[in-house]
Amino acid sequence: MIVGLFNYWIVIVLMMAGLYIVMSSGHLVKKIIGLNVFQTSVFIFFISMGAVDGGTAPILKDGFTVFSNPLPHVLILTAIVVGVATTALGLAISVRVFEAYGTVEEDEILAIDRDNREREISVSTVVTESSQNERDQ
Amino acid sequence: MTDILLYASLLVPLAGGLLLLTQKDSANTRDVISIITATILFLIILSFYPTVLAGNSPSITLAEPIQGLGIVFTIEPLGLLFATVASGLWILTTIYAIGYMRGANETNQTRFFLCFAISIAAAIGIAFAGNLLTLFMFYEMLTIATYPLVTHKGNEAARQGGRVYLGILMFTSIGFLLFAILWTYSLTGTVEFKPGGILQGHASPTVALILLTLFAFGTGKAALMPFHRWLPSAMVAPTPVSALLHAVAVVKAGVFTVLKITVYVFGIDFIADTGASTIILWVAAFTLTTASIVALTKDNLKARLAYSTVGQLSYVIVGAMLANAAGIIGGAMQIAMHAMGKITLFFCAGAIYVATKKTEISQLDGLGHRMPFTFAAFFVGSLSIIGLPPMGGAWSKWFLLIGAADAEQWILLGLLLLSSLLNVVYLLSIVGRAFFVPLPANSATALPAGTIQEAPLNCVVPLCLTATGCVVLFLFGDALYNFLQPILPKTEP
Amino acid sequence: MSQIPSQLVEQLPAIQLLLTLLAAPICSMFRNGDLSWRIATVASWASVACAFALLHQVWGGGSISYEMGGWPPPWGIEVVIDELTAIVLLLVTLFGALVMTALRESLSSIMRHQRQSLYYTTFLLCMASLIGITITGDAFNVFVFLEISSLATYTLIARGRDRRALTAAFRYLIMGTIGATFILIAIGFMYMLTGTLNMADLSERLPEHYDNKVLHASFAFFTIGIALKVAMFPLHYWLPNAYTYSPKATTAFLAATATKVSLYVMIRFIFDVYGVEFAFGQMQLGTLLVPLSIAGILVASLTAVFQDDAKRLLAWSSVAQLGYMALGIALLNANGLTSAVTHMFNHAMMKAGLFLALATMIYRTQSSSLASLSGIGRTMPWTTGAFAILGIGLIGVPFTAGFISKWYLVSGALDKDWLPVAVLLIISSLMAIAYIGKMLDVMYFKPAPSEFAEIKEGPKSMLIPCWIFALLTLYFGIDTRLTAGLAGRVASNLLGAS
Amino acid sequence: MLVATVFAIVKLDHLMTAVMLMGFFSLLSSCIFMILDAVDVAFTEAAVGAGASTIFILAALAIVGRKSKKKRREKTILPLIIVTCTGALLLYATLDMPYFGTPDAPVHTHVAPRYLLESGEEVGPPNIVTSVLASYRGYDTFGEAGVVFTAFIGVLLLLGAGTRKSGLEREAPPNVKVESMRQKIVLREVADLLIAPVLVFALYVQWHGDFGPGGGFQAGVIFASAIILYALIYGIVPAQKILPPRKLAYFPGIGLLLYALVGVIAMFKGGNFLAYGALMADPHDGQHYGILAIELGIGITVAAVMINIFFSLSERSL
Repeated sequence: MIVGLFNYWIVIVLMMAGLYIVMSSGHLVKKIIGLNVFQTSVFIFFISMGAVDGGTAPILKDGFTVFSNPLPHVLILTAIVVGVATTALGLAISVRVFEAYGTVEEDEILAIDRDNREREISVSTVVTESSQNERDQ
Repeated sequence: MTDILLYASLLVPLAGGLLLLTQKDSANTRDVISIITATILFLIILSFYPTVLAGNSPSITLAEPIQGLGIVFTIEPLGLLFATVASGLWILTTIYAIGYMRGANETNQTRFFLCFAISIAAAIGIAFAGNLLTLFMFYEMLTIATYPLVTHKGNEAARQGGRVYLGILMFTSIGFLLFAILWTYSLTGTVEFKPGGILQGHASPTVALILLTLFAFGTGKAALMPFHRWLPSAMVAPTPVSALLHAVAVVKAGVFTVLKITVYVFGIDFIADTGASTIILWVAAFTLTTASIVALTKDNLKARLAYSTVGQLSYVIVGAMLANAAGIIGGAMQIAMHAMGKITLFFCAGAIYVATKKTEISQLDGLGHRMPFTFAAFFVGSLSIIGLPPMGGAWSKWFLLIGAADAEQWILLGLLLLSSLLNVVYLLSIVGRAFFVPLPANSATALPAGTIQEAPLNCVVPLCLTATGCVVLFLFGDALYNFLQPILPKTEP
Repeated sequence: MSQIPSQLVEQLPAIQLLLTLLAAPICSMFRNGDLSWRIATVASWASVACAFALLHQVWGGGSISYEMGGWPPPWGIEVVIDELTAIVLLLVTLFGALVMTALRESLSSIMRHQRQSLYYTTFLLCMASLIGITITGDAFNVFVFLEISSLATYTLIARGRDRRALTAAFRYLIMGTIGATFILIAIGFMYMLTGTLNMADLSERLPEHYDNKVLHASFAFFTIGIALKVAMFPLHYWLPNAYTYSPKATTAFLAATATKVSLYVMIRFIFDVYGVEFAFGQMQLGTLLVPLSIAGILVASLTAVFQDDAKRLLAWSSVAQLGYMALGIALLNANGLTSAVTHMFNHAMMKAGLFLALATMIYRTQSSSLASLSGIGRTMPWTTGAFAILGIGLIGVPFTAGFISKWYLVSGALDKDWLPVAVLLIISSLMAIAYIGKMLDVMYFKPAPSEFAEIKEGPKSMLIPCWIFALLTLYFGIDTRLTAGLAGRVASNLLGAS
Repeated sequence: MLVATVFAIVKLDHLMTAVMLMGFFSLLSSCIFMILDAVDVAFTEAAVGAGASTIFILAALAIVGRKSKKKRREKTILPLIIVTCTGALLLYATLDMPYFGTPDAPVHTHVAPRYLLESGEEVGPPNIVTSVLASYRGYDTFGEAGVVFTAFIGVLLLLGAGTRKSGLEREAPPNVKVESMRQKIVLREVADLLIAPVLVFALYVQWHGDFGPGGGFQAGVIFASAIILYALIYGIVPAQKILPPRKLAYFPGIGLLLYALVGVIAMFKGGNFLAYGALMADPHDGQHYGILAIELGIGITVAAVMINIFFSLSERSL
């Protein structure tokens, strides 16, 4: 049993470590790193599922009859690309966050927002067009 | 033919209302349209009488928003009576309102008449509703359509009044009425109005007690204490609106709903057997006594009339809760009689306001000579409300007393009599002031004695007509009794 | 129907998706925002027509299956359309198209032309992916399209004017990705047990594994993952900020479609893949869902009452309304499910309308705080009129669509003899009166702030969609064959399948 | 080893190293994929996970700074609880899992056999992964191209490569990374040597996907990494001169359209969407050319998207 499931257990440890980074880290980029680790571990899990003892890569060639399962491979190919797409977008957003706030630490951002809200209430000014709009012009 | 007319009865006021919108800029055309629409509607309603007198109750289904539950309209005597009252008084109110609104230079008159028309449509919908769902839908429509009317003046007071108005009516209707309807639905699988009721055999006495209580309180428009607050708050509205609220549509819709639920959902036998009505009966009795006492303390004329309405409505509820033939007949009659009487009183109050800008009772001293027609009508209306012959109100009070006696509710009988006595005091004292206390000497507007300074003709004529109506209803009391007989289970084989 | 080549009819499911998905890259290539907008609008309305055609085909029962790539399932990917799918499709396309129509005016003030065309592209991609999620019959394919829609949504939100939009988007991105990965794990577990990804095939093969721990874990992961996406209480954390800061009319689209489609996925998986018996019998989903959804309804409604920003208020109301739908599912009887599906449609319609009307107001006032909206009933009577009708619908007043769904929901609770639940629902309706009433009160009765005293009525291209939403709300309050009628059939199908 | 790497990431506050370790982690996992016979996946993971992702994150870090603050205490407890619960749930699940590598697990007995046994006949390419990817589950792959495209539009909308005039016209201000690399002659020489073969290799991977591991995604990423390498060493401005972002922005759309077009043509020819068999008289040829065409579409999309995203991110740091 230990041998049979060992692979999965390792994957679980990896997954959880990734998830932990996402949740505990205050740094937005580090969160993304965590997300990456988390997803990659899930990929390993999928691929483990498709492996067959004594199998070979699923490329048809004379002399091979036992192949590992190609379907998980396909799924994971897709998932990897999805992952990198998410990473890219997440980074883009964090870059914008940095430009808007001057920091990418979650608690600092929250503090800035809180300050702003208090100021807003006291002055009750109408929100002006944000910096983004100016950038666009 | 009846089907088409039935549709027409709902569509005419709506179409009239829309037509009004197109005539925004020409006040005269607009007002003529209002009157014509009202008259057509009244004629349509009248045309149903032969059918209903012949014992038929035509029914149509408009749509089926919930599976197995349609928007159904059925004409039966009780509803027809209510519809007649609402549509008949609409004509008079319209005429009166035109005079009043112009006299008082109100703004947004088109919106006013539009909402008025929608309210009437909703009232007709309530009157002809064939099941609880339909009734509830039009009930809410009425609430919402009257809201802009209540807040018509748009100032802070109007807003406050409107908030209370909408708050209480919505709270009770969604909180209690809808809940009760749904409960009924899940108990019986239907919400149709059936002679003899639908709950028989589906609900234990306790459940019936709770349900009836929910229904009665849920009908916030019936103004049972403690949910009567909206009625005095809504007094901020122009007088024609008060007339609409108190006589034509809103409160009448409320008590009508209670009456209809009692008769067609519970069935009076069922109520009598289970004693489900006990709580509400006493709440109503309490309301009618307390309201009369409160009315006494009010100096503002409209506020006094408002509390009077609260009290008078409870007569209807008492009638319904007595759950015997005389009680139901009395309650139903009270709807018509009170409508006629109260509308007279409100027309008078409005006329006084338009002519002299006076709103407090203590300012009315001696005005009786200056506005003889108005105060004569006020006197007639008061008598009718009190229930003295030869006014229509006498009949309903009479039947209610018989009902109470039949049910052997002697305390109740006493309360009813006591309340009538209070009515005498708080209504006739106004007339007394107007006629017998001389005009205050320091009055700035003092005119030579004997000068007549009435409100515009548009205002005076309707109130004279309704006053006459009070008398006429007395003469037709018997006919009304016969007309209402079919709703009672006893005549059903 | 017979004039149309039968081939075209057969290809409808693919066309449905391609219309919007292909319009997206085309749009991205134009730097002229107006031109892109025209293309996008045409594509989305064509998509509506397509959705209607599909609805027509499956009306009254029956389903269409379309094999992508010509490979039969479970080897290839299958697209399945039945009545539930069709109604969700209609929801996405119709409301999407309406918002799209209004979008140009809404954006013109805040974005340059070229940016606009990219924005339309994102919008189209979002719409296309939601369509993709809806029609697919393959579990993994759901994940792929879910990701497209998520990425598009993050982008849409991040483009908000306020910089807090960025943090809202980022938070949503993290939560959303975790949710999606959880779903992926769940799908992986299912695949592990059965060796298939096709939903129909899965539902046949899963019952024999009902006692398998892998399936239990799969179900748990799926539930958490999808609950994140649906923003089901208490995993709704991302929603209020995301809705509040996303730009203008976009909120209308997101509120109408994104969470609804996730909810649809939830219904599909719970009823059609895992099976009712497993989900509710063995996994006791009901005992979890009922208290949570009720708590969600009450807490969110209460929070909404105390908001002083109109957008945020409506966002919290969305959380509450999602609770209604979840409760409808958890009731697990015909009335409850009917209510869930009906409310899915009705709420999408009403909330989209409300947000759109609000966007029209913000178009003039530049702020969504209640203070700056005061007195707007006089300066923008038409917009506020539509807003009022939709708001009344949200409360659940008769003659509006909201009433219908609420009626079914309370009936469903009473059918189960859950009297306290029914009472709580009624109480939450009263809260709805409170928060909608609060807004209408401000809009109609507070004096307008001096700087907005002279603002004009909103532009027609925004006003007309608003009124279409309002009139539809009234229409579906009376004629409910399309909503509740169909939902009733769907409900009995779903329950019958167990 | 994987585990050690991950824990290092958890502990590390210095982000630069964390990123490097993440790249290392990806590389390690791609080795594992290799061991598990998933060559295509290994290839992609190496290119995407270890390559593209890492570079993106580095580029972003160049903007936002490299230090992560010390975490506060209360933030660690809740995540730990959640993580433990999730982990426990997963462990619980593993108890009933088929053992690793068992050939008779349901995974291997239900759907997969048809791919293994008949794809050679039905679709053609010896690489079964390609057959499944491009044909059986071509619709998924289409969606995947959509994901990439969406990310591209998103990044473009948020950061806007080439929409700022500065990108081309402004003199590059001193940037530590770029500057230092430009001066390192060895690096430069190596890079010069590398770029051309990498480009060629990308093309090879693109066309060879039918037979060996590879295909559009991998080729696209590799192609992109060659350009990115160039940009890293010579600076972004010269790179953008070669590939103006304004023009480049068209390519993702073109790639996606190409993919869809293949599907649509199939529809006109009477097949279903993406049914390549219908493209030509002989279904075999149809499959063959169909797959080639869509792989090309993917390649174009992926390459253009990756380059664009990199430009967008690094442009911001200028």
